[in-house]
Amino acid sequence: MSQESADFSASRKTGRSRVLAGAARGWRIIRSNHLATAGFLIVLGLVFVAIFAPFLAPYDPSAQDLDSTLAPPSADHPLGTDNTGRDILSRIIFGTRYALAIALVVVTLETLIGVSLGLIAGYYKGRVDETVMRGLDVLVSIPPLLLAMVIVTTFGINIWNAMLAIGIVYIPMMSRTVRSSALSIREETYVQAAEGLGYDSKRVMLKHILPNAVPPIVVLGTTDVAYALIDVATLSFLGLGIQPPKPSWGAMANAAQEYILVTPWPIVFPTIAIAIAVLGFNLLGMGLREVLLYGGDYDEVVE
Amino acid sequence: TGGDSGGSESGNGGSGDGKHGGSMTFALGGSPTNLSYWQSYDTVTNNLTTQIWDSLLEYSEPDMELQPALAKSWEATDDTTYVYELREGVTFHDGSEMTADDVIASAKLTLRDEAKSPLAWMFGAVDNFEKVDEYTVRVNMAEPDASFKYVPATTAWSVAPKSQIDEKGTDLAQEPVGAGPFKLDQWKSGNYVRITRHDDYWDGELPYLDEATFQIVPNGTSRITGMKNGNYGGTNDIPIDQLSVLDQIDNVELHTVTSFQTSHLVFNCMEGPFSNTDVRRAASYAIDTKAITESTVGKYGSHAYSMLPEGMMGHVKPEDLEYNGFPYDPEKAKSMLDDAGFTGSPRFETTLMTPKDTVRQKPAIAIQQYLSEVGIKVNVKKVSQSTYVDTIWGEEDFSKRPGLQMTLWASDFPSPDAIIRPLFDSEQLPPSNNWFGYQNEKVDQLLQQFKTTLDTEQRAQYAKQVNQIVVDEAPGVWIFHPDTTKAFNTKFEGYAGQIPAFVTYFSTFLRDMYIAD
Amino acid sequence: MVSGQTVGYLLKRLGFGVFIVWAVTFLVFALLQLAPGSPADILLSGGVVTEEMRRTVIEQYNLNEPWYVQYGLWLKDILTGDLGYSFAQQRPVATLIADRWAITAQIVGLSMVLATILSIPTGILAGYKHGSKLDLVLTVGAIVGVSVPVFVSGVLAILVFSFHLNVLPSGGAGTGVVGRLSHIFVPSLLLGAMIGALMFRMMRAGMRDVLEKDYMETCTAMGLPKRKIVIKHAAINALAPVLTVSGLWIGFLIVYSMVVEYVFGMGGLGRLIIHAVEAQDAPVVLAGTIITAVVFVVSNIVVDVLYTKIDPRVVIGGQN
Amino acid sequence: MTPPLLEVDGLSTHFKTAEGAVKAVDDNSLTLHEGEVLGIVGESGSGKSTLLRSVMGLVEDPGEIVAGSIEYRGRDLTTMSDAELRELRGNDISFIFQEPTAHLNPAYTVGDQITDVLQAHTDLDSDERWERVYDLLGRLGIPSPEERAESYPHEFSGGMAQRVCIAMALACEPELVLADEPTSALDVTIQAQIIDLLTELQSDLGLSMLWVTHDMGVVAETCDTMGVMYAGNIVEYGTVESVFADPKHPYTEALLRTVPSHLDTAPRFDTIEGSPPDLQNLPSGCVFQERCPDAMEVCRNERPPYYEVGDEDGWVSKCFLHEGNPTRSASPSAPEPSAPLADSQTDGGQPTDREGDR
Amino acid sequence: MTLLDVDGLEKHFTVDSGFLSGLLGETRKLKAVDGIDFSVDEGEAFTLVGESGCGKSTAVLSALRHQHPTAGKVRFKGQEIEMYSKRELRSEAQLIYQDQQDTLNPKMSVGEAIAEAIRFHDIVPDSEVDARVDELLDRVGISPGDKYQEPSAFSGGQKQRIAIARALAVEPSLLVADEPVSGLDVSVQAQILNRLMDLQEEFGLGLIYVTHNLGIARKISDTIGVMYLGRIVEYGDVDDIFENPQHPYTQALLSANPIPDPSVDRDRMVLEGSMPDPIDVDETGCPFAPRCPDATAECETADMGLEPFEGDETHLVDCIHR
Ligand SMILES: Nc1ncnc2c1ncn2[C@@H]1O[C@H](COP(=O)(O)OP(=O)(O)OP(=O)(O)O)[C@@H](O)[C@H]1O
Ligand SMILES: Nc1ncnc2c1ncn2[C@@H]1O[C@H](COP(=O)(O)OP(=O)(O)OP(=O)(O)O)[C@@H](O)[C@H]1O
Ligand SMILES: [Mg+2]
Ligand SMILES: [Mg+2]
Repeated sequence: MSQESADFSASRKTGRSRVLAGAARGWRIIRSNHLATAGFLIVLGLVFVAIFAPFLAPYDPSAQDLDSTLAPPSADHPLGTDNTGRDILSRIIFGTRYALAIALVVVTLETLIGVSLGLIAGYYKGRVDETVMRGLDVLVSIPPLLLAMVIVTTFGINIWNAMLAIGIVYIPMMSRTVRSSALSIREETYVQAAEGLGYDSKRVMLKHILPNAVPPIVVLGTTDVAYALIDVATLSFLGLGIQPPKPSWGAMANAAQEYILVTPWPIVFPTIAIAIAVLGFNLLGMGLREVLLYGGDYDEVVE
Repeated sequence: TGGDSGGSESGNGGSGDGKHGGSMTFALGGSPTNLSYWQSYDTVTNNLTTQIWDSLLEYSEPDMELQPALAKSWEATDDTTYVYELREGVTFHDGSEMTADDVIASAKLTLRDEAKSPLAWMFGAVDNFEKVDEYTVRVNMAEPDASFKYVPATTAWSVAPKSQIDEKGTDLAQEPVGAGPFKLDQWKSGNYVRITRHDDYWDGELPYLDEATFQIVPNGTSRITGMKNGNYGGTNDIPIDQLSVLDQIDNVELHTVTSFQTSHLVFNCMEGPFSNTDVRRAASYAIDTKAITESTVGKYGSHAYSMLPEGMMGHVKPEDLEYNGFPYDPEKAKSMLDDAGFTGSPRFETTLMTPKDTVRQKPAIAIQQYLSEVGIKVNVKKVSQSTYVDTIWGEEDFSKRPGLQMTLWASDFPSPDAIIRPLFDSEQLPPSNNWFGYQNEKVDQLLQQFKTTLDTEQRAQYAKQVNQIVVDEAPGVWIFHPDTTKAFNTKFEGYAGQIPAFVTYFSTFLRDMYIAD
Repeated sequence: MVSGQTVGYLLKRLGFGVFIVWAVTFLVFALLQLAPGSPADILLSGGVVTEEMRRTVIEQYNLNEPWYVQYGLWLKDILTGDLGYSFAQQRPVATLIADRWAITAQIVGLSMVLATILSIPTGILAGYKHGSKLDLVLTVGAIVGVSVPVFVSGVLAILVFSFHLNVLPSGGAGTGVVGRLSHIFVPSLLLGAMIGALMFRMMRAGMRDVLEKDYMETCTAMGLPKRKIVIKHAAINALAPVLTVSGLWIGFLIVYSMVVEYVFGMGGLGRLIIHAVEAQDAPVVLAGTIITAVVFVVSNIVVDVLYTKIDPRVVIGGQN
Repeated sequence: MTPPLLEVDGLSTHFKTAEGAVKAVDDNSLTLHEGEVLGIVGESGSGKSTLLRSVMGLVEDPGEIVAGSIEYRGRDLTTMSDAELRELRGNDISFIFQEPTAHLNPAYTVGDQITDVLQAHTDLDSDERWERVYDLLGRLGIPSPEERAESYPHEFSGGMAQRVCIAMALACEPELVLADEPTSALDVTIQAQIIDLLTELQSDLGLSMLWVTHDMGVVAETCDTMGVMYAGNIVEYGTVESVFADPKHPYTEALLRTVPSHLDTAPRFDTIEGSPPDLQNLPSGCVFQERCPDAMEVCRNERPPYYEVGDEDGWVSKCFLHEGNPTRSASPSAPEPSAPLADSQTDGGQPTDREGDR
Repeated sequence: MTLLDVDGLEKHFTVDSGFLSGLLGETRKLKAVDGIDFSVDEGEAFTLVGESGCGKSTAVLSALRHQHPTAGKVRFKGQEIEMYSKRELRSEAQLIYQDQQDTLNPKMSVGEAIAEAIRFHDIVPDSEVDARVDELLDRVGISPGDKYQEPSAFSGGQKQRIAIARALAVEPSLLVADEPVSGLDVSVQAQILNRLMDLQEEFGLGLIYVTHNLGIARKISDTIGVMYLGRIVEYGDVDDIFENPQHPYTQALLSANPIPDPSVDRDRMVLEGSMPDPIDVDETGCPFAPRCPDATAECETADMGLEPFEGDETHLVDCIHR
């Protein structure tokens, strides 16, 4: 018993130090590329804003002031107000939360489902691979946004369905990437060696293939978040995504196009926010691609 | 065509009075689904269909009097009989001449099942149509219906040649053949509909324009931009927030007029907290409808005290009412809610369903805010038009309906018939239009009298009484009557101004328009 | 090269393409069946509905059958060339599509052309000179390019170029060659820039990979002129990965052209599909997805065939 | 004696990395006469390819020639412009690479690729170019050259692809051929074919060759002179016969011992203990000192110069064991810049200050 | 005692040859291994030599059930190999691969890699694993202190030694080394091969060594099989075969091998062409006949098979002219 618990704490400690080492390594990777650093700082900024939104926002994002609607930027409302007099800055600040929620959902779905499917297909090859890939081919043959639109209308237009739909449509790309990595990694000698040691397939997949397929996953995951942000915004813009009065950027832009000729600010600022967030993830993804896929020890190239 | 400006003077004018000739590009806010008269029931389609189809009667502008069109005279011989004398020598687009058979066949087409006409109900009280002679049609009613007199002026009873009806049936919706001032030339669905002058129009001089193109431009900003740049000769359905922009453009004249539409909040009067009249009244006090009106429609609409706008019989003012039309008073609202036993925090939670357009959505969001200030938590549920339609008409179980819904109701006639009768009669619960679930025997009784009485003075009395009772019992919160708007390039003249609009009737505005020198 | 093997391969691809298209329709059909609201009510929306009317409609559209029977019937119609009848628009789907496909095809085509013109030369340049200032400028430009959603750039373009400057048509698709071009040029440019940014990134990455290849060294060692090395030997090989995904982009372009059509108010397929999705107008949505799937499948086959021209190692039907 | 065709003097090529410079080639000199085959042997990573690439100007970022000169017929290649180099490459000097298939562009037929070279360097018109291609391929033993010229690289086996590469290299009748392990990727039976082919062509055309390999057997069978490379340094240089018969550098000696031969019946493998030094942190003295059985104190501190060894002209060894023998001409960047060139040549001894060390 | 006995092993790959021919049922067979026999005794070293693509790797991989053979019997320690579970078999017979660069998972420290193998096969109690890892590393000449490093920190030779340590960690009775040193420098090769020979002797392992390097084959093996196109064409005692090769292919192979001695002047026997693709091989006759300098008309139709050379049961040749 004591032996066990000692082991446990030891492994926990190494676990933590490994996390720290991993973080340090991650930071080193990011630091080594300007694009990645810029992107990472933007993303970090978004996280900060999202967490501290209530403290940063000068107003309640849904508080309306029907006396000062469509106000231009001023000292009171640094980014102006919308057509019900809500403070645009505050709404943009709270909108960060939606952007990050989208990022989270997409990443979660991609990794949980996309990576597993890709890993299984790439590992087992043959018929399993065929089946999984043909299934994904079907999904891929419907353009992502269209599929998302159908899913959303089917299950109801709301924020969760919009995010889930976008998450789902990004799964095939991730699976394909992971699969092609897995296919090549499984032919690597070290995987052959692991098989040669008699290891079971779960161990081989999780301990020997997956860790080596991480770089393309990270890169693709990051850039996919960027595209997902655009897609959700577009969906919202078409009125099929996140719905007003939720302060999501796309929904704000959607609402604002109705009075863009009166004042352009309510559409300009949220879209700048979208562009910055997308830019952040894109830069991070591109930077990581440079380091993880071209630089250092990695010479695999995935697009 | 289209080209740089919304119109061009092509000069092959008819009678040399300088008014004839030229064309107009009209920017339409949405795609017409079809060009039938029997299904024309929306603000997009009717703009177009009224150019192609003519009805027996029409309204004079702007005083809303019924006046002859395809019928040269009409008469209510008794409570249940209407006789229409048809104009002779009216030529359809296919060259045939109009007779009583055509007129009867046209009404019957609206009544066919496969026509799926949303207007069929207008003939609800009709027993039969009778051909008296080639140019006389008699309508025999099963029961008196005071509002029937308006029906021949609506698109429910536009006239098509019987031969076409027999041959094509509802396919006429795709290839309309009417007696209107313009006939269909080309229809590129989703893009444009082009109509050309009907040379044998019954009113010899008219129409002036040779051709008009209805360009489908769903984006309001683009429509305004096109107006500014002179790409379009006219447009409608301007987003409320941007009306002021259009108003300020030099070469554009904006026509606005109070409409017979009412934006209102519907309480679920049968289930949940709002089945309590006091809670409804409290909520009515909690909402500053004047502020919402101001911020939503501004000067392009008017504040509503009831479903009936000023100028319509039965209209009420605060001073006519027990509760003075619920002026904004959140404190009073709170104490009333306390009294009703809703004291928690939040006091209760409910759902507000709304479609997506600004006119309904913006008030919905404001209402959410106002109600939260008195402790009622409102979840705004924005739904697609189809879900909306599904719920408001389809859901008959009130316990499954949302507590609140935003609705914009428009009258089909310049009388309260198409408002108070369908909305507040306890017989009219969903799938009909009483989505309030409002039931009041006194009201039912008054409505019956209102329907069957033909005397206008009397009817006005009944209408006002109903309205007073209803408003005080607050089955809904009445917010505003939005104006309807049309804008034209200043070089087009002859637009007679608009009468307060209701859905089934838009004048064939193009008929009288011409290009100024 | 056009051997029995090639024909066989094409048959196989086509067979698989048919399967894909079928599966797509099945999936979409199933999804639409799951959607709330019965098609009958959607059909009848907007007025007072009698039970009798409801029944008529239900019978007319076989709505009382179980969904798989409906699907079967629908499939049968499709196979006989009947795309069905639009619930919401009350017109045959085929007519709707016939009226609109050209605009979408033109936007997609023009944006593909513009994207290619914008991205391939710059991608070659940036990849060849990677790490240089020029590369950085182009790369950052491309990232910014993909970071601005096309609906935003569209709306802003209308605001600035149409409303304030009056140099652009404000909406509609225009008629005649010149009119059409003047209407679709800017929308296609925006769309093309977005796709072009993606293509640029791939082209650049492709160039970088190719430049690392051993045969590039052969070119230098044999003293070939620089232009020949870059264009003949490097760019062609770098184009291969771009080409493989260009099939994907066609689908991407079709949907994003929806957004563009929506913003610029053009009545193409895209807007038709968006409205149909909103209205749950199943026949139109299905037809729309079939079209995109068919275009997708066909363009991917074309891409595969083209690919063998670039990379002769890939023999059609061969084991590689 | 004819003036040398290629004269490399004090060549150093380093790769700049974050952790410091990788001294892949460090102060090497060699001379190649017309019609001669010079073999460079050495283990993996010893800098053979880098040396060869430096001659051709193919060293790429982060690599850089940091010192020395490479004279081809008296013209210094290191200072030539790109355009001038392009004239020479493929025309006067050609290259044959180790992996033939990877060095052919998969997108074009081999004929196309060979005509590209001809187009770049000759005035032949298209027909003449193709004639020449058929002729070349035929001479290199490729059956039905007209057909094979239309084939793509992947349709060739390794041996055949290498013939194509050789054809490309010889297309413009170069004087000097640089061959970087042209047979190492091939099977023994194929390797034998290619070796025979190259040897034959070399003597037929009077080619001069710089032949890099790690296979002592190949050197023994093909080359006239040889250089033995270790950790960026050519540690011994001389005629093949002499070096094999009596290696003068401990590394050469050890290397010859360790090469397993199928004729060798000893039960165990001979080894050199230890491993080659890290090119980023070369020891201060002799690069082989850590593994050298004869290492002396001086080896730890000083980089040895080339000592002339044996009776033969030009046989040199970078080893202090031959201290006292005359040193060979040092290059401008030789380890002892202070030592005057004339000095070391005339008095033949090691520089004086080293003596003081002892 | 015989450790591994391979009898009539065949491994054919089916090559996809396009859709139409697939429809017509025309699948093409690639005979990577076409009926070979060999056996390895405890403590014996057996080498397979031959050119690239002749089927060496496939032969050992399918013998040990890393791939499924098409036909043939394999007995391990006297028992049908099918009787062993995957785990049992893998702990009895271990493979060392050619590519030292990639033989270890780059994301796992080398100590962990070895420990994983020990734990998975339950070689020692968990508490002794660490000590065992250290011991093994020490045996192959790697400092146990380096066990926390990831593989990238080691040179090729070191990685190959670590791979050997890991293979030995499961205490196998048979070691299969598939060109384990071909990418390494000669001096490093020699170090590893010496160590391998020592360990083999010490543990009394059976060793199957796969190489195309005749020099290594000569030293490391007791018996040797020369493969050509999926068949063993000559089989026997290593010295016997090297000094007295009988099959023309063996002779050519030995002759093609360059001799690091410029003073040896010899007439090389250079074969024409290259080994054909195993897909295109004729069903009958001697597969080497098209390249064979001694080929006669008979060779194209003869029944082939390993026969004792001049009655010597330890030297088998597959050539009708011997
Ligand atoms: N781009 C580079 N960056 C850093 N170091 C390099 C680079 N290219 C080569 N090197 C280093 O230079 C040294 C010499 O490499 P080179 O390829 O010349 O060796 P070689 O003798 O040809 O070896 P091999 O027999 O393996 O071909 C090696 O240690 C190598 O790691
Ligand atoms: N999985 C496979 N599918 C199809 N063919 C295969 C497969 N594995 C091997 N082959 C073919 O079988 C033949 C023998 O291959 P094998 O790898 O056994 O040769 P080898 O003698 O080990 O060669 P090398 O020395 O290059 O390792 C080759 O022609 C190869 O192409
Ligand atoms: Mg090399
Ligand atoms: Mg092998």
